[in-house]
Amino acid sequence: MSAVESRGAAAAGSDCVIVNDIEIMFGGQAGDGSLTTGDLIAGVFKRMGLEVYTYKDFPSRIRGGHTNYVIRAGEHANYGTADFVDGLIAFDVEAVETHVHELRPGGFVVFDSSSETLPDGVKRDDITWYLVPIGKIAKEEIGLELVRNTVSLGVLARLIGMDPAIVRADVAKVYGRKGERVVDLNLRAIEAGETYVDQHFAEWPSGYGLQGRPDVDRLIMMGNDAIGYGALAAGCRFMAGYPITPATDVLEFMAKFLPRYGGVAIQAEDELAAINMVIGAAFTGVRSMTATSGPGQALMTEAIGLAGVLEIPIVVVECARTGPSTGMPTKTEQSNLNHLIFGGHGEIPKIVLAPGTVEDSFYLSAAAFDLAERYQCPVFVLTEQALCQSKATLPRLDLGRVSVDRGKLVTEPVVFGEYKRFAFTDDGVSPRVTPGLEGGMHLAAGSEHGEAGVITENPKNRARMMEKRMRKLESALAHVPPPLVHGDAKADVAIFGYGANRGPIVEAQRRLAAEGVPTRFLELRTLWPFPEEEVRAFVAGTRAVFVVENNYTGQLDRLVRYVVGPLERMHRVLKYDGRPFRPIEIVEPIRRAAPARGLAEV
Amino acid sequence: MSAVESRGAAAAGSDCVIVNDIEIMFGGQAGDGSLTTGDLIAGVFKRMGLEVYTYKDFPSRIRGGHTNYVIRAGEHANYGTADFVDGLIAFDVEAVETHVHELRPGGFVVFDSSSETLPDGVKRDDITWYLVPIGKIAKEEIGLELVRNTVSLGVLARLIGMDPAIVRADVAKVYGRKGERVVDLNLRAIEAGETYVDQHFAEWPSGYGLQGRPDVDRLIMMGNDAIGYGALAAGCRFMAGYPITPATDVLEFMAKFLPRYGGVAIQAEDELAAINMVIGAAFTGVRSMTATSGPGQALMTEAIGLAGVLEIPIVVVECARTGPSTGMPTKTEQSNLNHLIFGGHGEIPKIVLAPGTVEDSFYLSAAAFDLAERYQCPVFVLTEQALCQSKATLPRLDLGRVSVDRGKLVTEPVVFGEYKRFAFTDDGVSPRVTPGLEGGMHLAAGSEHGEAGVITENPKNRARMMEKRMRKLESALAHVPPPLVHGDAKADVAIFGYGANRGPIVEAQRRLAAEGVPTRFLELRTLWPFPEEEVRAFVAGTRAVFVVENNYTGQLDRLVRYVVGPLERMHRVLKYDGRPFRPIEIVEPIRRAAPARGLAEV
Amino acid sequence: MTTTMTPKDFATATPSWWCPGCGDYGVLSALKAALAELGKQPKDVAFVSGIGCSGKISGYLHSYAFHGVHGRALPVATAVKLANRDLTVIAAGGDGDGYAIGAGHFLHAVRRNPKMAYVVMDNQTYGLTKGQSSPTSQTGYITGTSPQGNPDAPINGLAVALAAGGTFLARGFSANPKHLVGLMKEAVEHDGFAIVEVMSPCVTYNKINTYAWFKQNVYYLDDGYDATDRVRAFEALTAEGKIPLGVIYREQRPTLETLTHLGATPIVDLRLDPQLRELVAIQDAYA
Amino acid sequence: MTTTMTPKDFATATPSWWCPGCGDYGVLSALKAALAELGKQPKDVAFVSGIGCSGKISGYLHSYAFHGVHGRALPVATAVKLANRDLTVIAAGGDGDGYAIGAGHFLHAVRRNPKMAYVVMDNQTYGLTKGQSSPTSQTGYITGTSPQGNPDAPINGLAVALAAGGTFLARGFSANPKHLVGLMKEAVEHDGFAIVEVMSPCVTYNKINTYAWFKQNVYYLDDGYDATDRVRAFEALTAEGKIPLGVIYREQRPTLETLTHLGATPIVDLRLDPQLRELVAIQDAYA
Ligand SMILES: Cc1ncc(C[n+]2csc(CCOP(=O)(O)OP(=O)(O)O)c2C)c(N)n1
Ligand SMILES: Cc1ncc(C[n+]2csc(CCOP(=O)(O)OP(=O)(O)O)c2C)c(N)n1
Ligand code: SF4
Ligand code: SF4
Ligand SMILES: [Mg+2]
Ligand SMILES: [Mg+2]
Repeated sequence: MSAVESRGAAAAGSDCVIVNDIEIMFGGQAGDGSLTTGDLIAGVFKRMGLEVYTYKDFPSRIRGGHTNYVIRAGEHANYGTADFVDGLIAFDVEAVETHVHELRPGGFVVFDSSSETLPDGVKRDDITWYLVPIGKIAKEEIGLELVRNTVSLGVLARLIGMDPAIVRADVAKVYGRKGERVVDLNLRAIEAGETYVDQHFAEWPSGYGLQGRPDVDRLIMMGNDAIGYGALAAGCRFMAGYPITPATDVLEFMAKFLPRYGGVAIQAEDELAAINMVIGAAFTGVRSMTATSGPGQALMTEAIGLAGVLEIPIVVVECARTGPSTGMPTKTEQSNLNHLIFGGHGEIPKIVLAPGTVEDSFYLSAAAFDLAERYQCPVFVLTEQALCQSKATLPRLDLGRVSVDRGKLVTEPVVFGEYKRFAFTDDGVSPRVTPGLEGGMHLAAGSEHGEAGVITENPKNRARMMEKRMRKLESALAHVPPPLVHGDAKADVAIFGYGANRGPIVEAQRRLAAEGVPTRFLELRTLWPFPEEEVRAFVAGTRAVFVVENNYTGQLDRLVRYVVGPLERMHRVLKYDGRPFRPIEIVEPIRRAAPARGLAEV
Repeated sequence: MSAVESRGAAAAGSDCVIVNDIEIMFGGQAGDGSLTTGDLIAGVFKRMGLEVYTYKDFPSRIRGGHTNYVIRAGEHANYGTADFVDGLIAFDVEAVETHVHELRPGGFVVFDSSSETLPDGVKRDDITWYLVPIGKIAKEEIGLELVRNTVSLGVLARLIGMDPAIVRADVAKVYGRKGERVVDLNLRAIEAGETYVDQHFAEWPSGYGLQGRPDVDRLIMMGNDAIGYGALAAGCRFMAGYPITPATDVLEFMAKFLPRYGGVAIQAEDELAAINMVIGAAFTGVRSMTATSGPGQALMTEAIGLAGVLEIPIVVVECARTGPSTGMPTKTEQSNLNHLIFGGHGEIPKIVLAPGTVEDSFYLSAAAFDLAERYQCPVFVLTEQALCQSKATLPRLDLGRVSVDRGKLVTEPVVFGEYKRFAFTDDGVSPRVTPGLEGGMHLAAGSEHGEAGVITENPKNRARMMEKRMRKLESALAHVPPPLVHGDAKADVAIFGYGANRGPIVEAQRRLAAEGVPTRFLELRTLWPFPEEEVRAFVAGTRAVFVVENNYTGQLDRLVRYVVGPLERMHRVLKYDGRPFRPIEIVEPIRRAAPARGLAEV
Repeated sequence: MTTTMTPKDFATATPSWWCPGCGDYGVLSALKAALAELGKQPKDVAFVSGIGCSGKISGYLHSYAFHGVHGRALPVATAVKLANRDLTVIAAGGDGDGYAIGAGHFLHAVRRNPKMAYVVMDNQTYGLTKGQSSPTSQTGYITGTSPQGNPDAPINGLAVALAAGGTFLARGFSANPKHLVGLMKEAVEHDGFAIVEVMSPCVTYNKINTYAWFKQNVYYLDDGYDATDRVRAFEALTAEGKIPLGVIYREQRPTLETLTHLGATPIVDLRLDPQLRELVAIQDAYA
Repeated sequence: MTTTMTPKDFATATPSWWCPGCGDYGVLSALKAALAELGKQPKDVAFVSGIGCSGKISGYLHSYAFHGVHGRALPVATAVKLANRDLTVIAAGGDGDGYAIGAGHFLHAVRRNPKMAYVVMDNQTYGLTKGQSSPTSQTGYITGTSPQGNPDAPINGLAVALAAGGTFLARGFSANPKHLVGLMKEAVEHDGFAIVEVMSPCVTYNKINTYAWFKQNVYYLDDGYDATDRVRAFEALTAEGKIPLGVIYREQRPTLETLTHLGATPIVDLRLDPQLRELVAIQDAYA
């Protein structure tokens, strides 16, 4: 069997050199170190001055099971995967079989031919097939099969023209912790990969070429780390959580950093304990948070209501995954929005924020704490697996933009008997004391209570107390993070979306604009209180409206439609297979329902 | 101080004899036996051939604390309290102070003057005040203060003309279990009360007179008992629950009756256990249920999602109380509808039924089991404290109308390997086996799975499985209990409501019709899947639409508005002080926003 | 400022919602007396209760009182302690709150060993929901939800806590306030998680485990009893026959505050400044 | 129909998602062997598991298998047993599933004593979520969520169960399948709630409690050990030093099925007829 079995017809026919926009997929079995190599590739792209986004598609198991790690790099910040994969590094036949249809015509596959043979059926002839005995090289030339990932990195680097110096520097840095010997082995593995390409495919260019750009001072960070960092910056000093994919990273981030700032992170016995701990710490005056995902969020429902009625500021991060029930724990979805807004018995004011980028994850996470304390209510930070476990490049984060406004927190002694913890106020927010303060003793009860906290079932008090609490939502409305408009603000095609879908929607917009369909996209960053005015205005004067979201029932669509009514020109663009949108999946329905206008119509 | 301090001016002035429509309020301290006496009064009214409704307004404590028990009787079945109380039996000043403003001009108060003196401020002069040393009579004449409630019953009976023979028969029956001596004491207490009236107020008629009607064979039953009875009739043979007001009665009913039919009721350690037990028993093939209220419902959220994805038929009764959090545990509210429909991470098919009468509580509870098994999904029976803990008269329940249709339950052996528990089908429902059946072995997993139950994260399977499950909602739509139209089907004023509000709305309709405002009222008995067609049609051709519900945010209104859009002629009629509507609270907003049309307009 | 405190200093103006004769009155008095004798200030006491008749106690103890949801007093109290280690933290609740819905948190509070006292007001029934059986009800106890008799064996909370690593286990009787005050004081002072289970009769619903029943069925551990012997304590707790009262087990091991490396400054008093140099520098690792 | 069953009859075609070398393989094999040796039929086995690496076991045991939500295997299994007492009911799950989120249910299953076996697959870590500390992890165990070391004391599940009234407590080691099969068989046959805690190493995340570590730190109870002495069992379970393997405690008391007065006909087999005379007659009490 020759090393290269077929040369993609399309690739052969054209001389397509796609510069600086590439998506690499690293596919193999879970737990085989592909994570480290994927991160390495991402790091090299970044240092080459490109914008990077990564997406993990891992099974809910520890080792084995098909895994893929997608690294996208380009000159645009693209928060999402492309329509097609450009290059697939496949360590087994399963990886090829699963993903070969996702490759762009003209793309390429690097297949580890050491142990398995590619069955004939899978081979598309419009892509280039590089058959490299990667495992064998690792074993025989380096003497360690474990470095096969690094060998493949060498192959890839040469095929697409990654900067060899940067590759070497990054490999040295990443493996540095493990000692010189390991660094050395891996450097040799790179070399071996490169050499193999030079010897076998020198005349078979991949069709892809990357051109370095100046690497300005930027970060590459995962959404969950940005959330943790935002919390830390905003003065969060207590976290309690219970491990759950894809939220565990936040607990791990906080467990690492909190102690350095005098705080503490607790792994609770379950989510019921975690949320009640957060409430306890917040009651005591510490900025506190938890992070969880669907099943844990469901368990926290009762206590969230308690925080609402006790008017205790807490921040709850929801890293959404595919439901219902255990669902697909490592896959993405946007099916918990309804629960955050409408879940829970009885009615409380709550605020739901949803960042659309890693950068915004940081700023919204930080903002959540101010909002929680200003309005003394639970604030949710809603994100999804496709964003929170993805890494992306971003500018340095500006801690000067983070404020610590503790709202109506009372720090000077008050007069017992005069002070009323739940005083009726115009904005619904009452001055808040915390244990230890002279004169502020009171009962904080989840039962309905009067201004001073005493439990009462008086109907008049009840109605007023309900109004007081709910009024906070109106007070907050003008101060929550506003939506962002992307695209052509005057376009007559409108799109609604939020969170991880920001990336694919913006990319779809660029493409639609190029096709003569300018669009405007309202990225909602606060989902509750719902920005009714903005939404109503945004729909006005449109010829078509699209609501893009990852769920079956159209949860965001319901919110929009409640405001603007059922309109014939409104369309749902839904996806619920656990995978994030590729831009084409947004482009197509829009193109279909709102085709470019002929000149006559303009 | 004379026995009667003032004679209501209005009462004195008019000769108003209100026949067969009266509302009596029995007010005192919790735990003093007023419950028994209230029940007795209700029973006597029933045996006099009247329609009865009772409403308990008890504090969340065991003894002491102001309590009132309202008994309404009339020729109409009025599922709710009237605008005004006609007669108040008050055992302390607090009862008078709390309720005196609720009395109808011309009404009366019977006040126990044994230990407390009425302060001057409270005495309205448009009602009649009967000051009776009730406690003293009990103590001195009967020798047992405990019977003061019965003495007051004697007083009341004479004042309003309750049938003395029935009163005596019922007292004998109710106290019969406690032995002859107790019966005797209570009969003497009745006598003493009557005599006091004869001696002191013979010339001071209350203005109320009741006329007996033939007592057809009817029942008087509490909503919660009807729910339990419906479940039992429908073949429910397993219940697990955790005590919580106002749902505990259902568990107690089932604990009493289930063992007689070979079933079992378990008091679990918490609601998490209860709902998982119900799922376990249902998985095994037994019709199973739980009953809870808001806080417990919140805790069940995660497992409800499990039942959804495992396609296990369960029935969950929600006896709603005032939230959020502990709220007011013994008070009514309709603020959990959102949670039932939209709570939970991920999306599953569910069915939400809401009875509007005790009778319908029985039939819908029974129907829930067939629906659960036909569509293999969770079915909620949603009721509220104002209905589920209220007693009312109703016709005998027809068990011939209860069916046991077990849907696609397979009872003959299947072929292992061919049989697929989650087979894709047109209606979304797959044949179901239960443990013990030859050949049906499979994995029931809360993780996403293929047709045979094997866990998979394949995107295509995921999308199809999601569609299959959700399709069941569409299949169910034509088979769920339909809404009822009350009032004038052609009226141009429409009202939406459900549950306990049926009573006050229907009564408001009668009054509005009399004022020249005919209305039509769509009583929703299935709230999910939402009857979009019926709702859309019902709004068509109206000049004003009212959505009546007991909550702050207008949860039902959101559902309606989602279908029909934001309309200027739509109005919310909300109440959220923990108390049910009195008809006037519905009449007034409708009268205001949709006044009777002048002839010109017709 | 040291003032002499009296139990009255810990009283609220709120009228009690308990039935006359309820055992919970004795628990409340003992708590007030213990806090006064220890010279605590209401402002420094965080008092967290569960839901139940027992849980209403937080409305009657003048302090920073927290009346949360059913069964979750311990997670709340644990976090209060971590957030401000200078506070005197006490949790209280019923047998249902602590051993049924809260059983998991109970076990985990025991093994975490935060410095706080936990008072279990055990009336062997669910008082507030009108007399159903509780985890400590005797097998066969007849109630509305168990008309054929409670099928479950009663749980021995202290024995379970002992097995889970409890460091202070005591039992008192609400009708012996003097003894109870002593236990409460020891519990509040104990450097770890201190449990005081109080036999607190429900006069309205529990017609079996009455004051009279308890008087006949308890005994006081005497001086000869060695409360540091774990196996001996297990024996005392699980032996058939009378119920032991007193401090049943006592041990010293590091508290949660120690093992989470809390600094001397309570977390709540930390300065929060987003511009702290090291805070900004965290980014360098991502550059 | 009596056929001779083999472990293979209890195998599914589903490929395992466990890492090579995981202790859970041993647990699965022992279960299959025990069921085969007891002559059970797959159709009569209801197998309920929790969530975790351990919880995936329900996918590999041919039976009516139920893979529910995290921590709730025991309530599900208890109800399965009540619903159809003819089934052989087995629950299984991890140390996190059973002793953290499921701790409350564990205690209550113990005191209810339904006839079923419960297998706790103890790897002293959270495998599936990538190696955080679990309730049985040693104090000081360093993980992503406890970089300064786990602050909590490990919980002794069997000791807790003993204190809560457990009637069958055994411990095995997944690397000694023969011994384990014996324990499993006894557990399945025990007339009550039978716990088998299995030391089941996580080769990927737990680098402390490895096969080698266990081999050095366990001992087998010998014939001289009296498994009916509760205090002795407590001593064996809580003594410092090596970990005892074998049947640690055994007792007979009425099961939940008995105390809930279940009839001989499984509930699932009852005829359901709305028109039953007495059913209709219930209304008379309300007339
Ligand atoms: C989640 C939830 N479930 C149920 C209830 C209802 N409930 C209130 S108190 C209580 C039990 C009370 O028993 P216990 O803790 O022993 O307290 P006691 O009243 O006996 O003092 C229950 C079940 C509730 N408030 N919340
Ligand atoms: C409600 C909920 N919280 C958290 C999780 C995430 N989760 C899955 S398995 C697991 C713990 C696993 O530990 P263990 O029970 O010891 O099983 P192991 O994987 O070690 O076998 C957790 C926390 C979940 N699935 N559901
Ligand atoms: S019901 Fe029992 S526990 Fe509750 S207050 Fe009354 S006596 Fe006390
Ligand atoms: S991670 Fe550990 S427990 Fe999970 S399968 Fe791998 S070895 Fe087993
Ligand atoms: Mg109790
Ligand atoms: Mg584990």
